[in-house]
Amino acid sequence: AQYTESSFWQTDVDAGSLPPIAERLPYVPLVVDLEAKGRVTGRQGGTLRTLVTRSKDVRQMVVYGYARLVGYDETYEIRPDILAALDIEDNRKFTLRLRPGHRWSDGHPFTSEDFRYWWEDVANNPDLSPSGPLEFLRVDDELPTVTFPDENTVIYEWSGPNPEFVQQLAEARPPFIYRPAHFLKRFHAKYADEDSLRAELRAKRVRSWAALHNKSDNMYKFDNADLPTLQPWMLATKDAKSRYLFVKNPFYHRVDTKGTQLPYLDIIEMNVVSSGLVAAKANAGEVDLQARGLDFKDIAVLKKGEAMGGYHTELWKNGTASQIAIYLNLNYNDDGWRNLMRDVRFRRALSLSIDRKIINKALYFGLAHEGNMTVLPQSPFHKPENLTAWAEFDPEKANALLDEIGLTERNREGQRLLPDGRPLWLVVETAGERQEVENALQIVVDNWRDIGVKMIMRPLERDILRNRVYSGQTQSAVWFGWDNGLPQPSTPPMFAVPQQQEFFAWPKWGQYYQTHGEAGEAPDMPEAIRLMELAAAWKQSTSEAKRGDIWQEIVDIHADQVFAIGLLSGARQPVVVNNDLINVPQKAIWAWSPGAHFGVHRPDEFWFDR
Amino acid sequence: MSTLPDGRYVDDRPYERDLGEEARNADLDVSNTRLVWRRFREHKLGLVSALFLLFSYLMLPFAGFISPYTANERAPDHLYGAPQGIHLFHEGSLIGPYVYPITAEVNLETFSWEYIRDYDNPAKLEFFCEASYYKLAGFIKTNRHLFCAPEGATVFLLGADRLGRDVFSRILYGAQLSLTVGLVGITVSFFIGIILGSIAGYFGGFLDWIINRVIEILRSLPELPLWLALSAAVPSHWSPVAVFFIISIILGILDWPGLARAVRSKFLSLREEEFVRAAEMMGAKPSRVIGKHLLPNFLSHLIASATLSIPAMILGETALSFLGLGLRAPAVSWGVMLNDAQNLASIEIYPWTAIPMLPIVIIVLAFNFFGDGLRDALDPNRS
Amino acid sequence: MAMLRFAVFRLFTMLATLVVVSVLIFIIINLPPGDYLSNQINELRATGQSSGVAKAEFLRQEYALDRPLWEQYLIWMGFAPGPHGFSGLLQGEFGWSFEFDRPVAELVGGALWLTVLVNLAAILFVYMVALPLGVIAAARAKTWIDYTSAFVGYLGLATPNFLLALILFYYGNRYLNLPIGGLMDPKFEGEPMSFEKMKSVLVHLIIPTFVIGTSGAAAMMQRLRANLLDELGKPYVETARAKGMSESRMLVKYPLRVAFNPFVADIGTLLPAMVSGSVLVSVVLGLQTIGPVLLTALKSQDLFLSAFVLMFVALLTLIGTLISDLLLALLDPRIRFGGRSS
Amino acid sequence: MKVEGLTIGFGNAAPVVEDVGFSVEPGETLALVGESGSGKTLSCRAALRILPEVAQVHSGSVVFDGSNGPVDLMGLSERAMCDIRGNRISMIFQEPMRSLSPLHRIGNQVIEVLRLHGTAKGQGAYKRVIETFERVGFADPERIYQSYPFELSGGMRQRAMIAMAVVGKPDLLIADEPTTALDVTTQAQVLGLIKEIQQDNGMAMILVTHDLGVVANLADTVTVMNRGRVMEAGPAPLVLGDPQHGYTKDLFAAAPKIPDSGEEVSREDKPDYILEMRNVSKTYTLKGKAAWHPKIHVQAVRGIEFGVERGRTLAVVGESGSGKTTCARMALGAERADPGAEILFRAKPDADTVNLQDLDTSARLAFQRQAQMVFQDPYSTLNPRMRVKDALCEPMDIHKLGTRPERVDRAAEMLRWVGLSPNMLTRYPHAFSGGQRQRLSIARALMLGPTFLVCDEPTSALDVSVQEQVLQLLEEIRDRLNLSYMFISHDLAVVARIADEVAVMREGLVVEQGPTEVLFHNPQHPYTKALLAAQPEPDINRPINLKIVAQGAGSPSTWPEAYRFDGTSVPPLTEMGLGHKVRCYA
Ligand SMILES: Nc1ncnc2c1ncn2[C@@H]1O[C@H](COP(=O)(O)OP(=O)(O)OP(=O)(O)O)[C@@H](O)[C@H]1O
Ligand SMILES: Nc1ncnc2c1ncn2[C@@H]1O[C@H](COP(=O)(O)OP(=O)(O)OP(=O)(O)O)[C@@H](O)[C@H]1O
Ligand SMILES: [Mg+2]
Ligand SMILES: [Mg+2]
Repeated sequence: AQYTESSFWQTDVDAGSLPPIAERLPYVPLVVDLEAKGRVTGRQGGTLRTLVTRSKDVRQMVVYGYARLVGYDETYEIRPDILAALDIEDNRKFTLRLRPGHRWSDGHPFTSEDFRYWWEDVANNPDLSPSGPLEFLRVDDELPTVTFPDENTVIYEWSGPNPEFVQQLAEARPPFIYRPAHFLKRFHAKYADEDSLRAELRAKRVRSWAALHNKSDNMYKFDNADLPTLQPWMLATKDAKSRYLFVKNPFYHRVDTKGTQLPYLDIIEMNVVSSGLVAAKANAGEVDLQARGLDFKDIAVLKKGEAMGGYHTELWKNGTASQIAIYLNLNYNDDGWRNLMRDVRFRRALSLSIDRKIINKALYFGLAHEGNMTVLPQSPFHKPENLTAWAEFDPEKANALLDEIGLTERNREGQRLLPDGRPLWLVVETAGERQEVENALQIVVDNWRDIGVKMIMRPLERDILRNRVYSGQTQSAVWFGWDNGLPQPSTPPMFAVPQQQEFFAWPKWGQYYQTHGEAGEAPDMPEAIRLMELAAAWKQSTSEAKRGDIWQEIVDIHADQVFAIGLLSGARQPVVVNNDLINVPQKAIWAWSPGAHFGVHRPDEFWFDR
Repeated sequence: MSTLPDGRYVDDRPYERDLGEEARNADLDVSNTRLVWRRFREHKLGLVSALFLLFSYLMLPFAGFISPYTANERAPDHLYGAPQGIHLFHEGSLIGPYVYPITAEVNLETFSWEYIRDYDNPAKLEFFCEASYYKLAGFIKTNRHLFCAPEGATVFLLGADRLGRDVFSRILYGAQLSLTVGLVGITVSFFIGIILGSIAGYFGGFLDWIINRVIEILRSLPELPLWLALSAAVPSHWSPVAVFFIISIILGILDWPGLARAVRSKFLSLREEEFVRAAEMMGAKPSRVIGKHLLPNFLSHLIASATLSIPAMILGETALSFLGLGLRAPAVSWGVMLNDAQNLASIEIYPWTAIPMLPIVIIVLAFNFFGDGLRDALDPNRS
Repeated sequence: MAMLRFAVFRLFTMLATLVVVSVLIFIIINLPPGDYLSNQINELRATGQSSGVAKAEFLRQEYALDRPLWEQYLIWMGFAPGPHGFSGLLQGEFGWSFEFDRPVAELVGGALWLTVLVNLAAILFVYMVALPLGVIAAARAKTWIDYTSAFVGYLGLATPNFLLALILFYYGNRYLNLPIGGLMDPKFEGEPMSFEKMKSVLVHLIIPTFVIGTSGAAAMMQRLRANLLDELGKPYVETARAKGMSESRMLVKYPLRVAFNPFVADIGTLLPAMVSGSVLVSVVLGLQTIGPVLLTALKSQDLFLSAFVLMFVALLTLIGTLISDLLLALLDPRIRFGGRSS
Repeated sequence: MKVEGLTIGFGNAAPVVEDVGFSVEPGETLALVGESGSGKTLSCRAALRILPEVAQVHSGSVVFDGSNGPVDLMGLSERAMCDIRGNRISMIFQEPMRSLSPLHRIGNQVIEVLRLHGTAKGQGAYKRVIETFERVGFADPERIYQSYPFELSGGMRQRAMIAMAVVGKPDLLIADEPTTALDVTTQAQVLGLIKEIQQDNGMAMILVTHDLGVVANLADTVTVMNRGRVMEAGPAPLVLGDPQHGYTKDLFAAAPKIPDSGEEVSREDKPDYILEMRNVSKTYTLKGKAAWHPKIHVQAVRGIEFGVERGRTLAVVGESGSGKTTCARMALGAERADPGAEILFRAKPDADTVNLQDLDTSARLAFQRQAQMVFQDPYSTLNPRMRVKDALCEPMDIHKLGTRPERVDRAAEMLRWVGLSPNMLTRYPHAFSGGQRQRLSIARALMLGPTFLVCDEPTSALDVSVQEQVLQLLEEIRDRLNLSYMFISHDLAVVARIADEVAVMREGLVVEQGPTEVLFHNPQHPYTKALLAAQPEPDINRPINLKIVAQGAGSPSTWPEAYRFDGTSVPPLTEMGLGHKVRCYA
């Protein structure tokens, strides 16, 4: 094939400090057929400006860059990306085939040695990983056998199936199971010579070689400009505080059909601003591509500034299963309350009495989908009836349900009383970061008052909220629904079953599973137990169809049991796009998992038509 | 008058030989308060401010009556409703106070609400009418309002907010909290600050040393993490007002060192004044010296400081809500309202949501001029 | 001599106080449940990013976060050996920021001068505006100038800082082409100081200075005015007039000095305010000062970072009070700090 | 300067100064005398346009004929006024303590006059200030230059004020009771200085004073005021020699004189002291120039030994700055004496003595009930924010005596006693004239009905007729209630009249002490002699004998051998006669 040299690197190539394009690409680069995707083949060049709100968000470039061993495509199928191929046998044996001639961004070859280094010298080094290799590599506490038959092949093998393995590799924040060995070895006690290591320690002001290694080795944090990378853009500024420049990786492995190496954009300029000012800056036309830090409520202002700012505002859909979900803590420390909250009729009644239509109108101009938490329509498991189950506004039915439970006593203010005589005051704790949650809860307060339930809203700091939930001190909490609203049959269902404390309805059950029974409580509700069984079955199963069935049942159980009272889903995420920026999809999903926000839409294919 | 031949001048009015009788008459029995009041009355701006404040406070129990809506009453069809003027004349004829009904529509081009006024159907306001229930003065449940929206229309004098709540009514309800609870903090802080500052300043020496260390430590203590810790510790079922109350007290408790240092340093210098010595030599106890001699000489500063803390206290919650500790719904205060307005859309598209700034400024100015009038009345040099 | 002795004595008490404060600070930042690393691990798990957990656990051991609190304190202060020997504040080791994954010293150092710059500008603004205005308001009490300055001052005071900033940014950008947020044009970051950079910094400082300054200015002005009005009636003012001093000169030399007493007492807060004064404002205005660093550190319980910044602020507070005490004695010769005589 | 038809009022009340006119020619001295509270100070201030804000000038003109021709000061711009004040016309204020800024060093405040008007700069200005300080009788001008007002004695402050006024060599000096706090020798020196300047520069002076002796010695013309009006005006010899107006006559008649001779009073063997001071010293540490400079110590009082007998009056006279006030304050426990001192107080003849140096709270309270003080500087001892009514009632309040109406009644009564109207109860202290404030101070001291009263120059600001009344009052209650006084004064005539025993102080030491008659008619010590000689008499034909004054008032090292102080070695107090002690080598 004939590759064209990028003008950006031309001078370096001419000067001889960089090999010409043909030598930089893998022997078999990943060729992207843009036209086939309905996109336009572009030209190289340009600087894209975007904003983040914290300086540690430079890591977004790993997310947006989305060069993974395997990754999702726009239909949310997993495809090899960095890997030339991935062979899977029974979900047990995974053969990773690298692209021959693939190089790190510093030009050093990317080979199985990099995988070996990570597995043997990082993951299994007690200094660097005190608790051993990552959880997802364990199947029933068994570690894989990892072999490196040749330069371009790596094999992970377990005796049982590990269905999570591939999914994890395609995550927004993937476990990087490879490291630039040539670069890191000089920080590793095993390889480096002691004197130079000591000198290095002093220079970097850290106390142990392990700390030094850890610091240098942040593939995800992306804050070390020296660390070679495989991402489309690499960090080019050192010691920056508020302005980070990323330049294109000259050894990136993707090219378009015309032989132009991706990414098209030469430079990404990322500025750190306070979160309150993102909208103002976007409005003033100071960004080329921006979604982070923009909220639905900013849309009016953004729209207003379009003409002057030279941008347009796309409205993507949010990929979480529910924009706002209320979790009643089934592990709440108070017996009386816990029993009540475990009564599905109570949860249904609360859900039924919420006027979602009004909330939708007030918050999202009626553009979101009203309904309980369930998977999004893009998922194969979506059923419209699951969305509306126990979600239509029906206070009478709700009242009837509550009466049926036996909460018939009321105090003078019309609030129902618990069997033990306490008034039904439901404290809902929130992370206090989102105004829309507060506004929505305002309406819920009124709705619930009509069925004799007094709701008290309590904003907390995010970490504090989490800690309170995990320890069972929180009665109920508001959070997003499942992060992943688009499960496929192969998506591990851990987040939907009582195996994770992060699902605020069952923190203790989750802990129990996560700590292997050391903390928390075993699930003791039939539905929860059923979910556990389903998860186990999913893990054992290898057939796509079987897994699909299992998933469907999980989704249905959730819809029926209302473990999380979802209010709305599919809310719009404003995306500000410069008018000259080509290939940014108009309709898309804004999701962290799966999708890595912009990542699955492949920003390396965006270009400026100027 | 006469000039003697030797160039002398001699007064020729009759001369009586009594000593020092003054011609001026003053009524002796007037109490100090009365005198201060008499002088205060002369400060017109101060007087007006005082009356305004008095009116504002007297109005608080009747906020529900004056406002056409209750604080959290939503008009779901009038989200971000624009302010409605009250008109008297329709097509040239007087038909009494009326409004034009408004319908709000979403404009999906601009993603904002648009208001269509129906100029053909003026809706007359109703007076002493029945609308939603509220508690007059906190305990009498009633549904009488001074005025309410006509059937089928709304009356948003200052517009409505994101959830369709009447800004005007909320300002009135918000005053109930903003004008009262915040002052508790000031009181606490002044109380502690003045007492400890006086003790340190007047006695000096060891007491001063101790109090100063306490001040230093308190001042060095970071407030931010304290708030963070506190927000986790407050029992969940407490009502927002109770939380706010506690917080303003804590704010007060943390706030006193500044004042205490000011009082202390001033007293360190004032206590060397001769009149203080004189009082001591008469046998005056420290409490008396402080209360009667030192404090009055520092009153101007105290009055100014108090006035200045008022906006800080009213707005303190807005800062705290960054930390998840602010006053929150369903409680209404001006700070809460402003907090809702802290975004670009409120400034650019729905500016009326930021209106609560005005009452704050007005109240604070009123306090300022009131304080100034008071200062003036107490100033001996102006008699 | 006595003054010198007093200063030395104060210095010693200051150090003792500092130790007490350090204990309290350590306790307070540990008050909220959890610690940085367990929160971090929770967060990673909650967002399905289990891959970062190993590193967090490594740090926990490295920085002795698995030990009891008092031990952590001693290690942090450098009173007791940590996993890698003595390395605490006393040894000049300021610790590690987990959140930013950098040594605290490095992190704070950079932000510090910007912080000082912003707050210095604000303080200068306050003094340059409030001092003359306060004096004028007192000298011309109850005139339009008095009322106007009070009104403007209170307007600034009564507007929440963030709202004010947003309004100023929005309209400033639209009509005056002022920049939104930040302390300099990003392209100058890391560049050596130059005229252009200076200009950029100055332009960026306008709105923050104004926002931070307004409330301070109003406070100073009104209090100064009140104090001055008190002093103006004193006979020594008349003496000065009788000397033929012009009103303004007289005001500045005599009553102002007396009226300044309460402000000198407050100098103690000036220094720490230079560092932490405008935390929330900086956060909302997106200034790269120490304020946002502190707030994130606190929110994420980034122990060493927040502890160090707080300790630093505490130290400045203590130095500030020390200076203010010394200045007080210089300002007013009658002041003795001793006990009451007789 | 010519003042005409000046009428000043406060608010709507009747004017306090009515149609006053006077004039003074260059090189001349106009003496303004009259009743305390008659508007002298106000008239002077009006001339400089520095009246209190509440005072209104209803009418009148002030024409000043300086070096630039006549100008009407009333119509002048504020700017131009600034040029005139301090430069052309300067003023010495009546109450020096309050009139000096408490926070600035004396030198700074004085040199400013020169700097402001560009009269002199830098070193030259400093020299001139130091020189002026020397001429107003400061022994150690450099120290004064560095001192703060509160570190100086009343007389020293007054001299500082004088220095401030004359250092600029103005065309007109308005001196409002410039020498009330000065002992007669210093007074003579200061008056001499003023005369000198007058001769050199042709300076005119308006001298407000109550001391007719001074008037006689200094004035060319005299204007007598009473109740806001001019009673009589004319050349000094005429007015003094042959007063026409009734008030003037009364006034001159009231002037006290040192009696020519007196009869010896027999003395009891063992004096019954109500207060006895033994070996009392007081050392002050001055705020030095800067923190690192060594501190200056001032021995204000050195080894005082005397007592006040019950029912009698001990007068303390002496040079300004000699430690009288310090002594008085220590006698009341307001100041701690240096260690080793004993200050013994015995409330009743048969009661135990208490040492004031170590009292507990209740004993102190009991003592304070018995002993009161009339302060030298009444203005600063009155809380500016307290009405007179409250200030007067305060002592009773503190000691919980009587009910509120009773207290007010007594306060009104007291005011009447000292010749003030009870109407004034509702006023604030600043709304009084200097003399009125002094009387307030006396009234306050009497409120409790004390048994021991320390009066620190209680009548210095009073015109002679009021002074007469007050002295009568003091004598009367002394005799009636067996009160004991410690009486500090510079006016020897007053002392001669009221005292039973006199102590003469110089440089912290008692130089001579004895019964009044003995001391006044048989003074031994050169300083005492100088004092007596320097006492001005209201008789134009008896000028002060400056030679004796100079000899006695000079530095102690110039005294005759027997009396000479030499550094720290000081002659002992030697008993010369019955109770008559003189500090000399026998
Ligand atoms: N601020 C004021 N308000 C009301 N009355 C005042 C005020 N100041 C002075 N007076 C009154 O004005 C009168 C004249 O006062 P002025 O000070 O001129 O007296 P004076 O002649 O100087 O007396 P003295 O010899 O006692 O100093 C007094 O009766 C005094 O009470
Ligand atoms: N607080 C003080 N600090 C330092 N020195 C002082 C202080 N008070 C008085 N002195 C000094 O003590 C000496 C005696 O002062 P004192 O006031 O007793 O004099 P006095 O005899 O009352 O003089 P006068 O007649 O002028 O009032 C003076 O030299 C004075 O400067
Ligand atoms: Mg006078
Ligand atoms: Mg004295």
